[in-house]
Amino acid sequence: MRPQPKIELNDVRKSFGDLEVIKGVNLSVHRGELVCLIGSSGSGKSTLLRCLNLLEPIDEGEILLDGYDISHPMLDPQPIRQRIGLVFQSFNLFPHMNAFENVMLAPRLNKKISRAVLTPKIEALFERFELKDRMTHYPDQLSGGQQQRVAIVRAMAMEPEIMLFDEITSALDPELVSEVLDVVRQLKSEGMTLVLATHEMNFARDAADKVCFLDKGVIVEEGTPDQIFQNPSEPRTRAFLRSVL
Amino acid sequence: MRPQPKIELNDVRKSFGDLEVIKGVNLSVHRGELVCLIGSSGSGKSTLLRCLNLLEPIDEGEILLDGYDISHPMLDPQPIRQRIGLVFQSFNLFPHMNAFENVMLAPRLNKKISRAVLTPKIEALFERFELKDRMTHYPDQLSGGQQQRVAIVRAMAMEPEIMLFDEITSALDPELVSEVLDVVRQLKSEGMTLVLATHEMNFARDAADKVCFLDKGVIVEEGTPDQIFQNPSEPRTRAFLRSVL
Amino acid sequence: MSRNTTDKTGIVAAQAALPAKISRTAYNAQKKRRSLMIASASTLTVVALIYVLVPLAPGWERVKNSFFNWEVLVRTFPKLLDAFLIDVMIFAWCAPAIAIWGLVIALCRDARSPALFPLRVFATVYNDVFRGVPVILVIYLIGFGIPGLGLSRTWSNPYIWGSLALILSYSAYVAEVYRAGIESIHESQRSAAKSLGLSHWHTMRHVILPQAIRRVVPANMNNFISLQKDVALVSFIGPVELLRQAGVEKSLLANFTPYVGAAIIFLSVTIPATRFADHLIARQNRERG
Amino acid sequence: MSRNTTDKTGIVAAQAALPAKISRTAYNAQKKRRSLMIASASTLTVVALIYVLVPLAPGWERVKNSFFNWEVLVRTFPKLLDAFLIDVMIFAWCAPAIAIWGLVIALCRDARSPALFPLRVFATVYNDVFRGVPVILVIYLIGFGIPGLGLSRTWSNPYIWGSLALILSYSAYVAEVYRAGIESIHESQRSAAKSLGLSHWHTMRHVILPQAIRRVVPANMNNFISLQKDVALVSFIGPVELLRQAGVEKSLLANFTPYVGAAIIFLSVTIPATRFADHLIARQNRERG
Amino acid sequence: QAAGECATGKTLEEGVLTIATGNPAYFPWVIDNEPAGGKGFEAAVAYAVAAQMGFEAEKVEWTSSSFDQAIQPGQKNFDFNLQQFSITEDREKIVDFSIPYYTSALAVIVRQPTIDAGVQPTLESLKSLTWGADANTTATPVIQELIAPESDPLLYDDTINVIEAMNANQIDATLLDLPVALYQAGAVMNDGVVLGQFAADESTSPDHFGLLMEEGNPIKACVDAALTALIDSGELAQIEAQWLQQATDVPMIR
Ligand SMILES: Nc1ncnc2c1ncn2[C@@H]1O[C@H](COP(=O)(O)OP(=O)(O)OP(=O)(O)O)[C@@H](O)[C@H]1O
Ligand SMILES: Nc1ncnc2c1ncn2[C@@H]1O[C@H](COP(=O)(O)OP(=O)(O)OP(=O)(O)O)[C@@H](O)[C@H]1O
Ligand SMILES: [Mg+2]
Ligand SMILES: [Mg+2]
Repeated sequence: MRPQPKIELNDVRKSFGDLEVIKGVNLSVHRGELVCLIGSSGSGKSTLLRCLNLLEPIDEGEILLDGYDISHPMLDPQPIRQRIGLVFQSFNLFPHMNAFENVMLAPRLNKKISRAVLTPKIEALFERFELKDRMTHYPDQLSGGQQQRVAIVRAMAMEPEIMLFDEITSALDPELVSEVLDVVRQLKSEGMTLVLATHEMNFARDAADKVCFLDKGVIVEEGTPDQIFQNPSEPRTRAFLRSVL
Repeated sequence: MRPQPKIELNDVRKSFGDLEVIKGVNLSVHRGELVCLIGSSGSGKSTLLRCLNLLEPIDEGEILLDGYDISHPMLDPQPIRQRIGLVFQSFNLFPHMNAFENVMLAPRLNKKISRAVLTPKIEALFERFELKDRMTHYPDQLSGGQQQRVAIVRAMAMEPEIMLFDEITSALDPELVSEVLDVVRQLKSEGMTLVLATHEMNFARDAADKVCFLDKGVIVEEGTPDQIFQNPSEPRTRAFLRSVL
Repeated sequence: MSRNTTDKTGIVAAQAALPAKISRTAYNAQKKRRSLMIASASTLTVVALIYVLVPLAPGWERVKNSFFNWEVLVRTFPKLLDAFLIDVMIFAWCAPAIAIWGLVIALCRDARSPALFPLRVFATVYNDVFRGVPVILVIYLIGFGIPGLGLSRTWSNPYIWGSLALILSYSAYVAEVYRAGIESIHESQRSAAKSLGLSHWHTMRHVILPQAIRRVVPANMNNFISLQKDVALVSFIGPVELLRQAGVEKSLLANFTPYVGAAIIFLSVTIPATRFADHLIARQNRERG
Repeated sequence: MSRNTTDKTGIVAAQAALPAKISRTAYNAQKKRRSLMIASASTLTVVALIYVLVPLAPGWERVKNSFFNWEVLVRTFPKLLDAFLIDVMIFAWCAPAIAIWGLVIALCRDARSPALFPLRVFATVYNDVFRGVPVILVIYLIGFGIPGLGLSRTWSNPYIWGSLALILSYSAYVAEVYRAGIESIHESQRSAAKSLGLSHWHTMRHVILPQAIRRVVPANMNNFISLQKDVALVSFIGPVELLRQAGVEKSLLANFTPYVGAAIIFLSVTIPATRFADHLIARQNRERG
Repeated sequence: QAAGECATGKTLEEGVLTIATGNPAYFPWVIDNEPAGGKGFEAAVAYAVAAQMGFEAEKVEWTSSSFDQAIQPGQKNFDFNLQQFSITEDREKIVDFSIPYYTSALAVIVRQPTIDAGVQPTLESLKSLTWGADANTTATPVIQELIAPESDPLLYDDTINVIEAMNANQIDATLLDLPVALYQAGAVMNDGVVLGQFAADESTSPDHFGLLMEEGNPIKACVDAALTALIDSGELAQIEAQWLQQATDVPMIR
């Protein structure tokens, strides 16, 4: 028997008004795994990640974290979100705070840890991701790649058990993409559990443990990168891969 | 002796404040020729075209149209602009008018021709560029490619002797680019004199009579597409071509 | 399935306290019902408290008699409504005049030819002065000052000069709104029009203004709602409109209820208008955002 | 070089009439000089015309005596300035109160929990009422109504209730401005804060408000400039501030010059303030555009 | 003094009589906007009433109040208020008035050009004029009911604005208390003329001035007693003769 999955989705459904966007998704992610969600625009990748982060309440099914249902509507989502980091395509840094304050905000408010205790920890984080010299810069003084890395550091500072990344490289100029993907590789090597929605097929092929192809709100096919990219069994997967590769 | 150039630039210079953007450009374009301006972002392509259209007064040098200096500061630029069409990267259609009204506006106001006389002419133009069924659509009801074609028709409706195109395909999704470039080919085949600033190297190679490589406000090299793309003599041209091809 | 023992965020504890598996749809419906009940209950409580507590104030009887006197309201309301017609009339001719004159001022401020420089100076000074002085002062100064220059009876009519004062004041505000609208039209629209050989005036008339005016409709709505209220200030130089009529009744009856009546009449016009303007602004923001 | 014979746009004709090759720099300098001259000349002409023509009106002497009486101005100006201190004072304590109370109302309108529904209703009704009634009516009703509830003399001070009326009225406008600011902050900022596990209030306090308030500074400046002018309305319930002092002097001297004096004082404050607000708005537009 | 005892415990401040008048207070009711000087009809009446009630001049405090402040509900900041308040039935419901201390004739002011245009001191001739009045006075209903002009009257905040409107040729005529009319026509306007007066007792709503007090103020009895004593002793008539110009040559309007 495999160990219990870190995260498990059972028949999750989500509609916006009359539009059903997630139509019964089953997915399990194990500790330390890197799972890539691929699929065309509008297939529901972002929505799925937002559901995982409890930003959107799901309509049916359940989401288990370490075996406990975190999607129960009567649970307070706030402490659970602190265990699951989410990084957005558009970074969404707070523009009125510098990089350091952006990172410090959540731990300071949520865990009520004093600045003095936090400062060395956060400085270490910046150091680890080679951003030490950018700590006092404001978002608009940073390049896109640096902003995205600060956004990742910000999510890391809450010491989450899982990180969700939503197309974190699509708003970047091509030459900046690799510096962000390197950070993802580094996180994986440190044992973090990771779920990525991505258009970077090469990265998915190289680094993922599992690739899921999403189409119209359904996981059509999942498997190792080799299975998906070399031998897709579904015609829809094949059509998609042909158009993007 | 070659015939007189349709347009001739002699040592044209243009500064914005302290920043000299065009630093002495000489260029001649003959009747029926298609000249492509290539060069990296910020090299001054747009500015040069705006100067040709008299949207920006030049600081030094002269611009000859059929041998007459149209850049004389005491000339009224308005009638001259009517002889030189300019189409922009971002189309700049008038959003409060439908396609037909967009096209009709300038001839109606400038030439004081009645609607009744204009209508069949303009309808013929729409027909020619396969836009007949879009005449009553508003810009936001048209795809990017259609908008750009309407913008070209709008410039054509003034019956200009030369058309200037400023990266008319860069705001378009890849699948729409070709439909606009086809229109350019069609214009050339009809004998129009054309100057294009473009990033579409393949198009420049296939269709241009002359290619000018602009760098930091200077025409570094000009020649036939074969000369420029196969045998660039300047190191700067070579470096540029390597980065974009 | 092996159960994990970490419970950092207290999910185990929390879930133990929760009812077993419930239908999400049922839960949401129930939650909505509960919210509605809480909301109604708390609203009612607050209203009830006000209703019970305020009359306990020692002077309430007197205040009620002075401000919320039903008999006085009934007696004066028809006269107030009559007087409100004057406001409506003044508004009806001022509003279009302001719309036009404001546009003229805005165009003057935008004049680019050097020969028209005095127009620009004029428009700038105009806006500074009329936005800077309280409307009521403008009404006094123009309403009594200009007729004093020795005009015939027909022409010294306070309706004319009061309206003129309003028009002059409000045009300054409206002109600024138009100007903001004109400036908000992207330079590329001007470029496009110029490159087609259109003249400055044709560009303005056919390309810039139609877009600019449409864009500032909501902002202008707010100006005109303010105007609707400030029409009342014309009463200071004579015309017996709503506010003045309320004042007269107040004097005669030594009772402030007519002012409450006036407030009711104003609200019945301005609330729907403000709502409509807010709605327009919200729609515009949605469209842009 | 062969010369082309077409001359559709009359370039040949036009060029024949032009001076031969001229230096562009020299021409531009000359053109600038000429514009400046035309501008100055035409401005002067207009001013001169006004200066000459207006005094020809039959009533000019009387109007000048009544409205632009130097002697009266000199005599009353110090008293007016003194009275203006009252305006400044009232403004000084109303402005922060409005800023705070307006924010509270804005937050109430934004309350999302169903238990807070009454707060939302309250804030909505509040804004409708206080934006709908002319400020002067609010001042009358509150300034005369509340003290009547049986307060002691210290507490029935018109400064208190006049200021309260201003605060209540203006908070409604300021609240709407804040709300627009809050709504203008992109939803993704809320998402980001929520995804970090911040509570609703922390998100508001640390993420949304700091950005929203900064963004609406210029719009609020305009509100506060209006407030500066409307402080004068408090005079209707007693306080002898600038407008009332001007009215008293007017009555005593039977001369309207004090109103002109008041206008001058207002302008000397509002023009720089408006200019500054305009500057802020322009800068903000540039940064966004 | 008996009257002094009458007011004991009934004034705002023990031993002091607080009297309110307008700011500004106009000639000839108060001279130089300085009621404490005791000059002017109302200032003199105030001090006479105070003396009658047993308050020495230095025990009289002056305060200012507008018409609106005078009628607002709640605590007043004066014991009584005098600024030509006309006693009316409706006002009596909200505040208390003393017995009248003066009954004014109402007079019509016009400018010379109106006279030149041929207006006569007859009701008939007045109907065609454009009227203006102070909105806070009872002149408004008198104009509407007694004269019933062809066009609605224009109303203003105070007498000065009415006069200015007349100067600006916006109105032809206004109705003022006779003493005010004489002063305005004589001293303020360039070409003002008192066209005529309505006899005090003839007008349908005679303009009786009363001292205004808070509703139910116990001091009313003392004030009334003091005024009665002043009337009986002829002192009030004396004050009137001293401060109010007697207009012998103003024709009656019929
Ligand atoms: N808040 C919302 N309200 C209504 N519809 C929504 C909302 N969010 C997403 N949708 C719709 O849900 C569908 C899935 O959107 P989603 O953003 O999850 O796709 P995606 O796979 O992330 O696409 P992309 O690659 O473009 O980011 C789309 O049709 C989208 O329009
Ligand atoms: N109105 C202006 N004011 C100041 N600087 C300007 C202005 N317009 C252009 N520039 C500057 O002139 C230089 C040339 O700009 P231009 O737009 O002509 O380049 P380009 O070759 O068209 O570039 P791209 O390929 O990005 O369109 C740039 O450095 C630009 O910043
Ligand atoms: Mg997405
Ligand atoms: Mg360009």
